[in-house]
Amino acid sequence: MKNQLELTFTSLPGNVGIARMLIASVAAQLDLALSDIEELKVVISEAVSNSIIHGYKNKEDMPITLRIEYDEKKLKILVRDQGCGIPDIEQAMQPAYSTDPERMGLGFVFMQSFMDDLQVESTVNEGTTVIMVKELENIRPSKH
Amino acid sequence: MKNQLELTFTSLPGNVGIARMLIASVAAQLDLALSDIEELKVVISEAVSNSIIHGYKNKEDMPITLRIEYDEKKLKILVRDQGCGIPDIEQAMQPAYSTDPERMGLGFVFMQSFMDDLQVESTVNEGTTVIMVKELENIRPSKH
Amino acid sequence: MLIEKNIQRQTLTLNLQGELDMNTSETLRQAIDTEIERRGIRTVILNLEEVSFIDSSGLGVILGRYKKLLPMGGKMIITNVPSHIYKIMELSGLPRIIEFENTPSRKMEGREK
Amino acid sequence: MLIEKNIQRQTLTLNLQGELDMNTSETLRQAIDTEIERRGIRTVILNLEEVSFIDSSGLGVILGRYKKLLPMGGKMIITNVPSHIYKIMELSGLPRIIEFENTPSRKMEGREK
Ligand SMILES: Nc1ncnc2c1ncn2[C@@H]1O[C@H](COP(=O)(O)OP(=O)(O)O)[C@@H](O)[C@H]1O
Ligand SMILES: Nc1ncnc2c1ncn2[C@@H]1O[C@H](COP(=O)(O)OP(=O)(O)O)[C@@H](O)[C@H]1O
Repeated sequence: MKNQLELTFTSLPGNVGIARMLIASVAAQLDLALSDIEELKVVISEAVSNSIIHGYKNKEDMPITLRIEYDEKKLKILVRDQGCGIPDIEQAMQPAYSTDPERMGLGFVFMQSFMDDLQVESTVNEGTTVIMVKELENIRPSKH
Repeated sequence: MKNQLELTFTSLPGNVGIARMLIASVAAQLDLALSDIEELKVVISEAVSNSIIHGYKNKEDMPITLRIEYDEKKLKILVRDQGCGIPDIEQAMQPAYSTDPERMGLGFVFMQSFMDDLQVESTVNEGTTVIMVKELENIRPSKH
Repeated sequence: MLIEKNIQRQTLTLNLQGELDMNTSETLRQAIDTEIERRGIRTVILNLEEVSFIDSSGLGVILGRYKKLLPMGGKMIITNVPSHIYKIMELSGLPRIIEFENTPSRKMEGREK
Repeated sequence: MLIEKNIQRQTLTLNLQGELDMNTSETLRQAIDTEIERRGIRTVILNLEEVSFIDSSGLGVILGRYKKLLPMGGKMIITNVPSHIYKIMELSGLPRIIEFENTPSRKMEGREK
Protein backbone atom coordinates (compact mmCIF):
# COMPACT_ATOMS: atom_id res chain seq x y z
CA MET A 1 0.00 0.00 0.00
CA LYS A 2 1.23 3.46 -0.86
CA ASN A 3 0.12 5.21 2.28
CA GLN A 4 -0.56 3.88 5.76
CA LEU A 5 -1.87 5.68 8.82
CA GLU A 6 -2.59 3.99 12.11
CA LEU A 7 -4.33 5.85 14.91
CA THR A 8 -4.58 4.31 18.36
CA PHE A 9 -6.79 6.18 20.80
CA THR A 10 -8.60 5.96 24.11
CA SER A 11 -12.21 4.73 24.07
CA LEU A 12 -13.68 8.13 24.91
CA PRO A 13 -16.93 9.02 23.06
CA GLY A 14 -15.41 12.31 21.90
CA ASN A 15 -12.75 10.42 19.95
CA VAL A 16 -15.36 9.08 17.52
CA GLY A 17 -15.47 12.55 15.96
CA ILE A 18 -11.67 12.66 15.73
CA ALA A 19 -11.63 9.28 13.98
CA ARG A 20 -14.15 10.67 11.49
CA MET A 21 -11.96 13.73 10.87
CA LEU A 22 -9.03 11.44 10.11
CA ILE A 23 -10.90 9.46 7.46
CA ALA A 24 -12.30 12.69 6.04
CA SER A 25 -8.84 14.22 5.59
CA VAL A 26 -7.49 11.03 4.03
CA ALA A 27 -10.50 10.91 1.69
CA ALA A 28 -9.98 14.56 0.76
CA GLN A 29 -6.40 13.72 -0.27
CA LEU A 30 -7.78 10.90 -2.38
CA ASP A 31 -10.02 13.42 -4.18
CA LEU A 32 -13.14 11.44 -3.34
CA ALA A 33 -16.56 12.96 -3.95
CA LEU A 34 -18.30 14.58 -0.98
CA SER A 35 -20.92 11.84 -0.87
CA ASP A 36 -18.20 9.18 -0.62
CA ILE A 37 -16.50 11.12 2.18
CA GLU A 38 -19.83 11.30 4.05
CA GLU A 39 -20.28 7.55 3.71
CA LEU A 40 -16.77 6.83 4.95
CA LYS A 41 -17.42 9.01 7.98
CA VAL A 42 -20.54 6.97 8.77
CA VAL A 43 -18.59 3.72 8.36
CA ILE A 44 -15.85 4.82 10.79
CA SER A 45 -18.44 6.17 13.19
CA GLU A 46 -20.30 2.85 13.30
CA ALA A 47 -17.21 0.69 13.74
CA VAL A 48 -15.63 2.88 16.43
CA SER A 49 -18.96 3.36 18.26
CA ASN A 50 -19.40 -0.43 18.32
CA SER A 51 -15.98 -0.87 19.93
CA ILE A 52 -16.82 1.70 22.61
CA ILE A 53 -20.45 0.73 23.27
CA HIS A 54 -20.42 -3.04 22.75
CA GLY A 55 -16.76 -4.03 22.93
CA TYR A 56 -15.88 -1.97 26.00
CA LYS A 57 -19.40 -1.37 27.47
CA ASN A 58 -18.56 2.34 27.54
CA LYS A 59 -15.42 1.89 29.64
CA GLU A 60 -13.44 5.02 28.77
CA ASP A 61 -9.78 4.08 29.12
CA MET A 62 -9.38 1.24 26.65
CA PRO A 63 -7.43 1.29 23.36
CA ILE A 64 -9.00 1.34 19.90
CA THR A 65 -6.95 1.11 16.72
CA LEU A 66 -7.98 2.58 13.39
CA ARG A 67 -5.72 1.68 10.49
CA ILE A 68 -6.16 3.30 7.08
CA GLU A 69 -4.20 2.11 4.05
CA TYR A 70 -4.58 3.03 0.42
CA ASP A 71 -3.08 3.03 -3.02
CA GLU A 72 -4.58 4.04 -6.37
CA LYS A 73 -6.81 0.98 -6.44
CA LYS A 74 -8.30 0.62 -3.00
CA LEU A 75 -8.80 1.96 0.47
CA LYS A 76 -8.57 -0.47 3.37
CA ILE A 77 -9.90 0.38 6.81
CA LEU A 78 -9.33 -1.68 9.94
CA VAL A 79 -10.92 -1.01 13.35
CA ARG A 80 -9.77 -3.12 16.28
CA ASP A 81 -10.69 -3.33 19.96
CA GLN A 82 -9.63 -5.64 22.78
CA GLY A 83 -13.13 -5.83 24.20
CA CYS A 84 -15.68 -8.54 24.97
CA GLY A 85 -15.83 -9.96 21.45
CA ILE A 86 -18.83 -11.26 19.50
CA PRO A 87 -20.03 -14.81 20.26
CA ASP A 88 -22.04 -15.23 17.02
CA ILE A 89 -20.75 -13.00 14.24
CA GLU A 90 -23.31 -14.13 11.65
CA GLN A 91 -26.18 -13.25 13.97
CA ALA A 92 -24.57 -9.91 14.92
CA MET A 93 -24.36 -8.92 11.28
CA GLN A 94 -28.07 -9.51 10.58
CA PRO A 95 -29.86 -6.27 9.74
CA ALA A 96 -31.77 -4.89 12.74
CA TYR A 97 -30.08 -7.30 15.14
CA SER A 98 -28.78 -5.62 18.28
CA THR A 99 -28.02 -6.82 21.79
CA ASP A 100 -29.08 -3.36 23.00
CA PRO A 101 -32.87 -2.73 22.79
CA GLU A 102 -32.23 1.03 22.46
CA ARG A 103 -30.15 0.60 19.34
CA MET A 104 -31.18 -0.06 15.75
CA GLY A 105 -28.84 -2.82 14.68
CA LEU A 106 -27.80 -0.81 11.61
CA GLY A 107 -24.07 -0.46 12.22
CA PHE A 108 -23.04 -3.46 10.15
CA VAL A 109 -25.74 -2.61 7.57
CA PHE A 110 -24.14 0.80 6.96
CA MET A 111 -20.62 -0.68 6.87
CA GLN A 112 -21.77 -3.25 4.34
CA SER A 113 -23.70 -0.76 2.19
CA PHE A 114 -20.92 1.78 1.94
CA MET A 115 -17.93 -0.51 1.55
CA ASP A 116 -17.16 -3.15 -1.09
CA ASP A 117 -15.96 -5.73 1.39
CA LEU A 118 -16.48 -6.27 5.12
CA GLN A 119 -14.74 -8.90 7.26
CA VAL A 120 -15.32 -9.31 10.98
CA GLU A 121 -12.94 -11.30 13.15
CA SER A 122 -13.79 -11.71 16.80
CA THR A 123 -12.85 -13.82 19.80
CA VAL A 124 -14.92 -13.70 22.97
CA ASN A 125 -13.03 -11.91 25.76
CA GLU A 126 -10.21 -10.99 23.39
CA GLY A 127 -11.70 -8.48 21.03
CA THR A 128 -13.04 -7.64 17.62
CA THR A 129 -11.42 -6.56 14.36
CA VAL A 130 -13.44 -5.14 11.48
CA ILE A 131 -11.67 -4.97 8.11
CA MET A 132 -13.29 -3.07 5.26
CA VAL A 133 -12.28 -2.34 1.68
CA LYS A 134 -13.49 0.29 -0.75
CA GLU A 135 -12.49 -0.05 -4.39
CA LEU A 136 -11.34 3.33 -5.70
CA GLU A 137 -10.87 2.71 -9.39
CA ASN A 138 -14.44 3.37 -10.42
CA ILE A 139 -15.35 6.17 -8.06
CA ARG A 140 -12.38 8.52 -8.43
CA PRO A 141 -12.38 11.14 -11.14
CA SER A 142 -9.41 10.09 -13.28
CA LYS A 143 -6.87 12.88 -13.50
CA HIS A 144 -4.33 11.53 -15.90
CA MET B 1 -3.45 11.82 30.94
CA LYS B 2 -7.16 11.77 30.22
CA ASN B 3 -6.98 11.26 26.50
CA GLN B 4 -4.26 9.78 24.32
CA LEU B 5 -4.06 9.52 20.56
CA GLU B 6 -1.12 8.10 18.68
CA LEU B 7 -0.89 8.34 14.90
CA THR B 8 1.84 6.48 13.04
CA PHE B 9 2.09 7.32 9.36
CA THR B 10 4.27 7.02 6.29
CA SER B 11 6.70 9.88 5.59
CA LEU B 12 4.76 11.17 2.56
CA PRO B 13 4.61 14.98 2.22
CA GLY B 14 0.79 14.84 1.94
CA ASN B 15 0.57 13.37 5.43
CA VAL B 16 1.80 16.64 6.96
CA GLY B 17 -1.66 18.08 6.27
CA ILE B 18 -3.35 15.05 7.83
CA ALA B 19 -1.23 15.42 10.97
CA ARG B 20 -2.35 19.08 11.14
CA MET B 21 -6.00 18.03 10.81
CA LEU B 22 -5.54 15.65 13.74
CA ILE B 23 -4.19 18.32 16.07
CA ALA B 24 -6.88 20.72 14.87
CA SER B 25 -9.69 18.32 15.74
CA VAL B 26 -8.17 17.55 19.13
CA ALA B 27 -7.78 21.28 19.80
CA ALA B 28 -11.40 21.89 18.76
CA GLN B 29 -12.49 19.32 21.36
CA LEU B 30 -10.42 21.18 23.92
CA ASP B 31 -12.33 24.36 23.07
CA LEU B 32 -9.13 26.22 22.27
CA ALA B 33 -9.28 29.63 20.61
CA LEU B 34 -8.80 29.74 16.83
CA SER B 35 -5.44 31.47 17.21
CA ASP B 36 -4.19 28.67 19.48
CA ILE B 37 -5.40 26.07 17.00
CA GLU B 38 -3.52 27.87 14.21
CA GLU B 39 -0.34 27.87 16.28
CA LEU B 40 -0.65 24.16 17.10
CA LYS B 41 -1.05 23.43 13.40
CA VAL B 42 2.20 25.29 12.69
CA VAL B 43 3.98 23.40 15.48
CA ILE B 44 2.92 19.99 14.12
CA SER B 45 3.74 21.07 10.59
CA GLU B 46 7.28 22.09 11.57
CA ALA B 47 8.04 18.95 13.57
CA VAL B 48 6.64 16.53 10.99
CA SER B 49 8.26 18.40 8.07
CA ASN B 50 11.62 18.17 9.87
CA SER B 51 11.26 14.40 10.21
CA ILE B 52 10.48 14.06 6.51
CA ILE B 53 12.97 16.59 5.12
CA HIS B 54 15.90 16.28 7.52
CA GLY B 55 15.36 12.97 9.35
CA TYR B 56 14.46 10.93 6.27
CA LYS B 57 15.93 13.16 3.50
CA ASN B 58 12.54 12.98 1.78
CA LYS B 59 12.49 9.18 1.64
CA GLU B 60 8.76 8.46 1.41
CA ASP B 61 8.24 5.07 3.05
CA MET B 62 9.51 5.63 6.59
CA PRO B 63 7.41 5.76 9.78
CA ILE B 64 6.64 8.92 11.75
CA THR B 65 4.79 8.86 15.07
CA LEU B 66 2.68 11.72 16.39
CA ARG B 67 1.43 11.24 19.94
CA ILE B 68 -1.06 13.66 21.46
CA GLU B 69 -2.02 13.47 25.15
CA TYR B 70 -4.03 15.85 27.25
CA ASP B 71 -5.96 16.42 30.43
CA GLU B 72 -7.51 19.61 31.84
CA LYS B 73 -4.09 21.07 32.63
CA LYS B 74 -1.88 20.41 29.68
CA LEU B 75 -1.46 19.19 26.15
CA LYS B 76 1.59 17.10 25.34
CA ILE B 77 2.74 16.48 21.77
CA LEU B 78 5.44 14.05 20.73
CA VAL B 79 6.83 13.66 17.20
CA ARG B 80 9.27 10.82 16.56
CA ASP B 81 11.23 9.60 13.55
CA GLN B 82 13.83 6.89 13.06
CA GLY B 83 15.89 9.02 10.74
CA CYS B 84 19.46 10.33 10.60
CA GLY B 85 19.36 12.12 13.95
CA ILE B 86 20.88 15.47 14.95
CA PRO B 87 24.60 15.52 15.82
CA ASP B 88 24.50 18.86 17.69
CA ILE B 89 21.03 19.60 19.11
CA GLU B 90 22.00 22.94 20.67
CA GLN B 91 23.29 24.24 17.35
CA ALA B 92 20.25 22.88 15.47
CA MET B 93 17.92 24.80 17.77
CA GLN B 94 19.63 28.17 17.16
CA PRO B 95 17.29 30.59 15.39
CA ALA B 96 18.04 30.78 11.65
CA TYR B 97 20.31 27.73 11.79
CA SER B 98 19.62 25.24 9.03
CA THR B 99 21.69 22.55 7.33
CA ASP B 100 19.69 23.31 4.17
CA PRO B 101 20.58 26.66 2.52
CA GLU B 102 17.09 26.89 1.00
CA ARG B 103 15.40 26.74 4.41
CA MET B 104 14.96 29.43 7.05
CA GLY B 105 15.94 27.62 10.24
CA LEU B 106 12.69 28.70 11.87
CA GLY B 107 11.13 25.31 12.67
CA PHE B 108 12.43 25.11 16.23
CA VAL B 109 11.78 28.86 16.68
CA PHE B 110 8.09 28.35 15.95
CA MET B 111 7.87 25.26 18.15
CA GLN B 112 9.49 27.17 21.00
CA SER B 113 7.36 30.30 20.54
CA PHE B 114 4.03 28.49 20.46
CA MET B 115 4.61 25.86 23.14
CA ASP B 116 5.48 26.21 26.81
CA ASP B 117 8.12 23.52 26.78
CA LEU B 118 10.22 21.90 24.06
CA GLN B 119 12.57 18.93 24.51
CA VAL B 120 14.56 17.37 21.71
CA GLU B 121 16.13 13.93 22.04
CA SER B 122 18.22 12.63 19.19
CA THR B 123 20.76 9.94 18.42
CA VAL B 124 22.72 10.00 15.17
CA ASN B 125 21.55 7.20 12.83
CA GLU B 126 18.76 6.24 15.23
CA GLY B 127 16.32 9.10 15.09
CA THR B 128 14.84 12.17 16.69
CA THR B 129 12.04 12.73 19.19
CA VAL B 130 10.55 16.15 19.84
CA ILE B 131 8.40 16.50 22.97
CA MET B 132 6.36 19.64 23.48
CA VAL B 133 3.97 20.81 26.18
CA LYS B 134 1.31 23.49 26.13
CA GLU B 135 -0.21 24.56 29.45
CA LEU B 136 -3.99 24.79 29.08
CA GLU B 137 -5.08 26.27 32.38
CA ASN B 138 -4.61 29.90 31.41
CA ILE B 139 -5.70 29.80 27.79
CA ARG B 140 -8.95 27.85 27.95
CA PRO B 141 -12.22 29.63 28.61
CA SER B 142 -13.35 28.07 31.90
CA LYS B 143 -16.75 26.46 31.54
CA HIS B 144 -17.52 25.34 35.06
CA MET C 1 -24.21 19.48 19.09
CA LEU C 2 -26.14 22.66 19.83
CA ILE C 3 -29.84 22.31 20.67
CA GLU C 4 -32.16 25.30 20.50
CA LYS C 5 -35.52 24.69 22.18
CA ASN C 6 -38.83 26.31 21.39
CA ILE C 7 -42.07 25.42 23.17
CA GLN C 8 -45.55 26.52 22.09
CA ARG C 9 -48.47 24.84 23.88
CA GLN C 10 -47.86 21.10 23.59
CA THR C 11 -45.38 21.40 20.71
CA LEU C 12 -41.63 21.25 21.19
CA THR C 13 -39.47 22.45 18.30
CA LEU C 14 -35.78 21.64 18.41
CA ASN C 15 -33.27 23.25 16.06
CA LEU C 16 -30.25 20.97 16.03
CA GLN C 17 -26.78 22.03 14.98
CA GLY C 18 -23.66 19.92 14.55
CA GLU C 19 -22.95 16.19 14.61
CA LEU C 20 -25.43 13.63 15.88
CA ASP C 21 -23.48 10.56 16.97
CA MET C 22 -23.04 8.38 20.09
CA ASN C 23 -21.24 11.26 21.80
CA THR C 24 -24.01 13.81 21.32
CA SER C 25 -27.25 11.88 20.86
CA GLU C 26 -27.60 11.29 24.60
CA THR C 27 -28.00 15.05 25.07
CA LEU C 28 -30.79 15.04 22.49
CA ARG C 29 -32.50 12.09 24.18
CA GLN C 30 -32.51 13.88 27.50
CA ALA C 31 -33.65 17.18 25.99
CA ILE C 32 -36.72 15.54 24.46
CA ASP C 33 -37.56 13.12 27.29
CA THR C 34 -37.46 15.88 29.90
CA GLU C 35 -39.98 17.98 27.99
CA ILE C 36 -42.28 15.01 27.34
CA GLU C 37 -42.30 14.12 31.02
CA ARG C 38 -42.30 17.57 32.64
CA ARG C 39 -44.36 19.64 30.27
CA GLY C 40 -46.61 17.08 28.69
CA ILE C 41 -45.26 17.74 25.22
CA ARG C 42 -47.09 15.70 22.56
CA THR C 43 -45.66 16.99 19.28
CA VAL C 44 -41.92 17.10 18.69
CA ILE C 45 -40.58 18.89 15.63
CA LEU C 46 -36.92 18.21 14.85
CA ASN C 47 -35.33 20.74 12.52
CA LEU C 48 -32.18 19.11 11.13
CA GLU C 49 -31.22 21.95 8.77
CA GLU C 50 -27.90 22.58 10.55
CA VAL C 51 -27.02 18.94 11.24
CA SER C 52 -23.74 18.07 9.54
CA PHE C 53 -23.52 14.36 10.40
CA ILE C 54 -25.71 11.49 11.54
CA ASP C 55 -25.06 7.80 12.15
CA SER C 56 -27.07 4.90 13.57
CA SER C 57 -26.68 6.19 17.15
CA GLY C 58 -28.34 9.46 16.17
CA LEU C 59 -31.04 7.67 14.19
CA GLY C 60 -31.68 5.35 17.13
CA VAL C 61 -32.32 8.22 19.51
CA ILE C 62 -34.76 9.82 17.05
CA LEU C 63 -36.63 6.54 16.52
CA GLY C 64 -36.66 5.93 20.28
CA ARG C 65 -38.33 9.31 20.95
CA TYR C 66 -40.90 8.56 18.24
CA LYS C 67 -41.69 5.21 19.86
CA LYS C 68 -42.10 6.92 23.20
CA LEU C 69 -44.53 9.53 21.85
CA LEU C 70 -46.69 7.09 19.88
CA PRO C 71 -48.52 5.30 22.75
CA MET C 72 -49.15 8.73 24.33
CA GLY C 73 -50.99 9.82 21.19
CA GLY C 74 -48.11 12.13 20.34
CA LYS C 75 -46.26 12.63 17.09
CA MET C 76 -42.92 13.60 15.63
CA ILE C 77 -42.10 15.63 12.53
CA ILE C 78 -38.63 15.90 11.03
CA THR C 79 -37.97 18.98 8.92
CA ASN C 80 -35.35 20.51 6.62
CA VAL C 81 -33.08 17.51 6.32
CA PRO C 82 -29.94 18.25 4.24
CA SER C 83 -29.73 15.81 1.33
CA HIS C 84 -26.59 13.97 2.48
CA ILE C 85 -28.20 13.37 5.88
CA TYR C 86 -31.43 12.28 4.22
CA LYS C 87 -29.58 9.59 2.27
CA ILE C 88 -28.42 7.99 5.53
CA MET C 89 -31.93 8.26 6.99
CA GLU C 90 -33.41 6.63 3.91
CA LEU C 91 -31.17 3.59 4.26
CA SER C 92 -32.39 3.21 7.84
CA GLY C 93 -36.03 3.18 6.78
CA LEU C 94 -36.90 6.08 9.07
CA PRO C 95 -38.79 8.11 6.42
CA ARG C 96 -41.23 5.20 6.07
CA ILE C 97 -42.07 5.47 9.78
CA ILE C 98 -41.72 9.11 10.79
CA GLU C 99 -43.26 12.13 9.04
CA PHE C 100 -40.81 14.29 7.10
CA GLU C 101 -41.44 17.86 5.98
CA ASN C 102 -39.49 20.21 3.72
CA THR C 103 -36.83 17.71 2.89
CA PRO C 104 -35.15 16.99 -0.40
CA SER C 105 -36.86 13.64 0.20
CA ARG C 106 -40.26 14.43 -1.29
CA LYS C 107 -38.75 15.80 -4.45
CA MET C 108 -36.34 12.92 -4.78
CA GLU C 109 -39.04 10.31 -4.24
CA GLY C 110 -41.17 12.03 -6.83
CA ARG C 111 -38.39 11.97 -9.36
CA GLU C 112 -37.64 8.34 -8.85
CA LYS C 113 -41.19 7.22 -9.55
CA MET D 1 -2.80 24.77 -3.15
CA LEU D 2 -4.38 26.44 -6.17
CA ILE D 3 -2.29 29.02 -8.03
CA GLU D 4 -3.94 31.50 -10.39
CA LYS D 5 -1.44 33.32 -12.63
CA ASN D 6 -1.80 36.75 -14.18
CA ILE D 7 0.91 38.37 -16.28
CA GLN D 8 0.98 42.00 -17.41
CA ARG D 9 4.20 43.24 -18.98
CA GLN D 10 6.97 42.32 -16.52
CA THR D 11 4.64 41.83 -13.57
CA LEU D 12 3.45 38.41 -12.42
CA THR D 13 0.48 38.35 -10.05
CA LEU D 14 -0.26 35.08 -8.27
CA ASN D 15 -3.51 34.49 -6.38
CA LEU D 16 -2.82 31.64 -3.99
CA GLN D 17 -5.48 29.47 -2.42
CA GLY D 18 -5.12 26.76 0.23
CA GLU D 19 -2.28 25.59 2.45
CA LEU D 20 1.33 26.60 1.89
CA ASP D 21 3.54 23.92 3.46
CA MET D 22 6.38 21.57 2.45
CA ASN D 23 3.93 19.60 0.32
CA THR D 24 2.70 22.54 -1.76
CA SER D 25 5.43 25.22 -1.63
CA GLU D 26 7.51 23.44 -4.28
CA THR D 27 4.71 24.06 -6.79
CA LEU D 28 4.82 27.76 -5.91
CA ARG D 29 8.61 27.85 -6.27
CA GLN D 30 8.41 26.35 -9.75
CA ALA D 31 5.53 28.60 -10.80
CA ILE D 32 7.53 31.72 -9.95
CA ASP D 33 10.97 30.57 -11.11
CA THR D 34 9.63 29.50 -14.52
CA GLU D 35 8.14 32.94 -15.16
CA ILE D 36 11.27 34.76 -13.98
CA GLU D 37 13.44 32.67 -16.29
CA ARG D 38 11.20 32.34 -19.35
CA ARG D 39 9.38 35.64 -19.46
CA GLY D 40 11.80 37.98 -17.76
CA ILE D 41 9.35 38.79 -14.98
CA ARG D 42 10.77 41.42 -12.62
CA THR D 43 7.86 42.18 -10.28
CA VAL D 44 6.06 39.38 -8.44
CA ILE D 45 2.84 40.16 -6.57
CA LEU D 46 1.66 37.41 -4.20
CA ASN D 47 -1.97 37.71 -3.18
CA LEU D 48 -2.40 35.58 -0.05
CA GLU D 49 -6.05 36.46 0.58
CA GLU D 50 -7.20 32.84 0.19
CA VAL D 51 -4.25 31.18 1.94
CA SER D 52 -5.47 29.23 4.97
CA PHE D 53 -2.15 28.02 6.37
CA ILE D 54 1.56 28.83 6.19
CA ASP D 55 4.61 27.41 7.95
CA SER D 56 8.38 27.89 7.64
CA SER D 57 8.51 25.84 4.43
CA GLY D 58 6.07 28.25 2.78
CA LEU D 59 7.86 31.29 4.18
CA GLY D 60 11.19 29.90 2.96
CA VAL D 61 9.97 29.61 -0.63
CA ILE D 62 8.66 33.19 -0.56
CA LEU D 63 11.93 34.54 0.85
CA GLY D 64 13.88 32.45 -1.67
CA ARG D 65 12.00 34.01 -4.61
CA TYR D 66 12.60 37.49 -3.16
CA LYS D 67 16.33 36.78 -2.90
CA LYS D 68 16.37 35.60 -6.50
CA LEU D 69 14.62 38.74 -7.80
CA LEU D 70 16.75 41.22 -5.86
CA PRO D 71 20.08 40.94 -7.77
CA MET D 72 18.07 41.18 -11.04
CA GLY D 73 16.70 44.54 -9.97
CA GLY D 74 13.30 42.92 -9.43
CA LYS D 75 10.90 43.17 -6.52
CA MET D 76 8.19 41.30 -4.66
CA ILE D 77 4.98 42.58 -3.09
CA ILE D 78 2.80 40.52 -0.75
CA THR D 79 -0.85 41.56 -0.53
CA ASN D 80 -4.05 40.82 1.39
CA VAL D 81 -2.55 38.62 4.08
CA PRO D 82 -5.21 37.24 6.48
CA SER D 83 -4.39 38.25 10.03
CA HIS D 84 -3.65 34.75 11.38
CA ILE D 85 -1.21 34.18 8.50
CA TYR D 86 0.34 37.60 9.08
CA LYS D 87 1.11 36.70 12.70
CA ILE D 88 3.23 33.76 11.55
CA MET D 89 4.95 35.94 8.95
CA GLU D 90 5.71 38.57 11.55
CA LEU D 91 7.48 36.05 13.78
CA SER D 92 9.67 35.12 10.81
CA GLY D 93 10.74 38.72 10.24
CA LEU D 94 9.54 38.64 6.61
CA PRO D 95 7.58 41.94 6.82
CA ARG D 96 10.84 43.74 7.67
CA ILE D 97 12.38 42.49 4.42
CA ILE D 98 9.60 42.22 1.84
CA GLU D 99 7.02 44.87 0.94
CA PHE D 100 3.49 44.20 2.24
CA GLU D 101 0.32 45.86 0.94
CA ASN D 102 -3.28 45.77 2.15
CA THR D 103 -2.57 43.59 5.11
CA PRO D 104 -3.94 43.85 8.62
CA SER D 105 -0.26 44.44 9.34
CA ARG D 106 -0.13 48.20 8.77
CA LYS D 107 -3.10 48.78 11.00
CA MET D 108 -1.77 46.48 13.69
CA GLU D 109 1.67 48.06 13.63
CA GLY D 110 0.11 51.47 13.87
CA ARG D 111 -1.94 50.48 16.87
CA GLU D 112 1.01 49.00 18.68
CA LYS D 113 3.14 52.15 18.43
N1 LIG E 1 -16.80 -4.27 18.51
C1 LIG E 1 -17.79 -5.05 19.01
N2 LIG E 1 -17.62 -5.72 20.17
C2 LIG E 1 -18.59 -6.51 20.68
N3 LIG E 1 -19.80 -6.68 20.09
C3 LIG E 1 -20.05 -6.03 18.93
C4 LIG E 1 -19.07 -5.20 18.34
N4 LIG E 1 -19.58 -4.70 17.20
C5 LIG E 1 -20.83 -5.20 17.09
N5 LIG E 1 -21.11 -6.02 18.13
C6 LIG E 1 -22.37 -6.77 18.33
O1 LIG E 1 -23.08 -6.81 17.12
C7 LIG E 1 -24.38 -6.25 17.27
C8 LIG E 1 -24.85 -5.57 16.00
O2 LIG E 1 -24.03 -4.45 15.74
P1 LIG E 1 -24.57 -3.25 14.83
O3 LIG E 1 -25.07 -3.81 13.53
O4 LIG E 1 -23.50 -2.23 14.72
O5 LIG E 1 -25.81 -2.69 15.59
P2 LIG E 1 -25.95 -1.86 16.98
O6 LIG E 1 -24.66 -1.15 17.25
O7 LIG E 1 -27.07 -0.92 16.72
O8 LIG E 1 -26.28 -2.86 18.04
C9 LIG E 1 -24.28 -5.35 18.46
O9 LIG E 1 -25.54 -5.16 19.10
C10 LIG E 1 -23.30 -6.11 19.36
O10 LIG E 1 -23.94 -7.12 20.09
N1 LIG F 1 13.87 15.34 12.78
C1 LIG F 1 15.11 15.79 12.44
N2 LIG F 1 16.05 14.91 12.00
C2 LIG F 1 17.28 15.34 11.64
N3 LIG F 1 17.68 16.63 11.69
C3 LIG F 1 16.79 17.56 12.14
C4 LIG F 1 15.47 17.17 12.53
N4 LIG F 1 14.81 18.29 12.93
C5 LIG F 1 15.68 19.31 12.80
N5 LIG F 1 16.88 18.88 12.33
C6 LIG F 1 18.10 19.71 12.08
O1 LIG F 1 17.93 20.94 12.75
C7 LIG F 1 18.05 22.03 11.84
C8 LIG F 1 17.16 23.19 12.26
O2 LIG F 1 15.78 22.83 12.18
P1 LIG F 1 14.67 23.93 12.02
O3 LIG F 1 14.84 24.95 13.09
O4 LIG F 1 13.36 23.24 11.96
O5 LIG F 1 14.98 24.65 10.64
P2 LIG F 1 14.89 24.16 9.12
O6 LIG F 1 13.90 23.05 9.02
O7 LIG F 1 14.45 25.36 8.38
O8 LIG F 1 16.27 23.71 8.72
C9 LIG F 1 17.72 21.45 10.49
O9 LIG F 1 18.28 22.18 9.44
C10 LIG F 1 18.29 20.03 10.61
O10 LIG F 1 19.67 20.03 10.34
